[in-house]
Amino acid sequence: MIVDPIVTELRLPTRLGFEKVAMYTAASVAELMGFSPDRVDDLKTAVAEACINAIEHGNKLNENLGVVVTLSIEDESLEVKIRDQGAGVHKVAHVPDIDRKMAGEETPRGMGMFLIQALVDEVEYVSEQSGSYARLVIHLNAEARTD
Amino acid sequence: MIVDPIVTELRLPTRLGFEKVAMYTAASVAELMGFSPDRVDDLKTAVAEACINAIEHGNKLNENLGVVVTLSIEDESLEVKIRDQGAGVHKVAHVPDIDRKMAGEETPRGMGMFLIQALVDEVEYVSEQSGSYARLVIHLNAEARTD
Amino acid sequence: MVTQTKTKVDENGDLAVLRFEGDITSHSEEAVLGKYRALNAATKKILLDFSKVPYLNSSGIALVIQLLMAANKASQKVVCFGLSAHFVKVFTMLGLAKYTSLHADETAAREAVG
Amino acid sequence: MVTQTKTKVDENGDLAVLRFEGDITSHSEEAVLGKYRALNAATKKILLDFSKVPYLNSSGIALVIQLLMAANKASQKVVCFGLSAHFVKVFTMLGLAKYTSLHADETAAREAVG
Ligand SMILES: Nc1ncnc2c1ncn2[C@@H]1O[C@H](COP(=O)(O)OP(=O)(O)O)[C@@H](O)[C@H]1O
Ligand SMILES: Nc1ncnc2c1ncn2[C@@H]1O[C@H](COP(=O)(O)OP(=O)(O)O)[C@@H](O)[C@H]1O
Repeated sequence: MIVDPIVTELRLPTRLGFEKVAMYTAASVAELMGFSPDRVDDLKTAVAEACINAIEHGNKLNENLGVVVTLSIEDESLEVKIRDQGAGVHKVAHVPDIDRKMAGEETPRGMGMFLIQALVDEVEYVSEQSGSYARLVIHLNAEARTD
Repeated sequence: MIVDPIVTELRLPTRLGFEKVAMYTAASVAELMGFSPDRVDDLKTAVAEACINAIEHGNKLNENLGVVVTLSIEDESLEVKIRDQGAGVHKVAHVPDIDRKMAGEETPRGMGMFLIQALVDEVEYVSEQSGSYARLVIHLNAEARTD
Repeated sequence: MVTQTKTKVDENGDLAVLRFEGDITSHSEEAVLGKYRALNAATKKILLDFSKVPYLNSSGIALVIQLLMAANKASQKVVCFGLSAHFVKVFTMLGLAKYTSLHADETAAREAVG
Repeated sequence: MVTQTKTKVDENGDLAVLRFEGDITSHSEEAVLGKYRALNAATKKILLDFSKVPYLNSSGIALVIQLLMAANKASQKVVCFGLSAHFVKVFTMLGLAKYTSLHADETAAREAVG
């Protein structure tokens, strides 16, 4: 049994493209834990989307700010916090409506938060004085999400 | 032209196995920079060996200590510092002698520092009060090392 | 610091194949929509080849949706192939399978487009 | 937190093939030396299959050197195959090519061992 979680921390510059670094770092921690390739793919997309949001919306592309990704290995799950220096998320994930998108009634974008929620087991958005974070949890023994 | 280097930082637990996380993090930064697959492989092995040494020899497997990997993107090169909380390296890399190894006159181990030096363009070992680091530099436009 | 997506275009009568190479992200507008807009006017059937795309993010998928919107208006049929199992799942979750079909390989895609 | 290396052993007369699967590191002693020591006494030729080994570190290579030492003493011939170009370079840098030969695939390795 692991008493203290084993923590890996990654500090990224606020630059689009670096979400891939977070993606591969998270994937390699998940692989060490024995996650299946399917679940590693789910995690990669979720972490990348959360980092893109931290870079674009949280830090508003301000290169003086940073993004911090904290990966905590627990007994049966991996927790990933993606922290930016912005005001945080104060809405629930919008469920994209492909018919409305195709009709031009809804922006073709706006799918990141929905994907994160669909691909991992738990999501939470927290705002603090010093910044905000998305907290993602993925369980080791859960099936790959197919819904 | 990049004035300030773009910095990515990774904090790892002192546990064997986590050198693979550093390996993939470094590889993904090098890929963003446009390094060739050959050179990315060289970097992966060098970073992994330096992290194993930081975990085993620097931090002596003490899980209360950490390893910090700093990746700084410069115009034409990537600098990687692998920092531990030990006393540092005070010798030059031993060149392994396969004949002596096969004859049992030299330990079969002792190849990590040699590999690091052979695979990247610059290596330096620095000791400070707070700890020590290996500093590796790999050039974007150098050929893959074949020597 | 962002690798450019390349697109090779094969045109043959009313059929066009867009072969993407590299990640599809917000930086891929020219590679996706630019190449689509440059297709010849006779194009009725479009194959999107994702077999050399290791990673798509939601902004990249938004470009694919914009392509599907334009093709829908122009009464062109679009089918996709070469997505990994993960991205087949993601496209399906997002509802894209309603406006395009997802095939394992080019042979299956060509059959589907008729 | 460290994945175990697996080794499948194929024995046929005086020829044995050790097929490694997974990373070869300081944790692979049983998978490399343990499996070598358990080979039947008639073994004269040994093929090491690295085609399913994504990563070897210097401690893992030290185990391969120990295997070569033991085989050398027992007058057994060892040949390797399936290493990536990167690890062919690393093995060569470290001088292992003096005590074993490195081949692209099993067919070439079997020919080399005679
Ligand atoms: N880290 C964040 N900080 C602040 N706002 C955010 C963050 N992440 C998401 N948001 C808000 O939620 C909205 C929806 O995000 P998302 O579903 O990922 O789609 P998109 O990024 O394409 O707009 C964003 O437009 C933004 O307003
Ligand atoms: N980060 C480090 N801190 C302290 N000592 C080190 C460090 N890295 C290497 N060394 C010393 O250098 C020696 C040679 O290291 P190396 O060539 O990697 O081989 P090995 O790790 O197999 O002994 C080690 O045994 C150790 O004494």
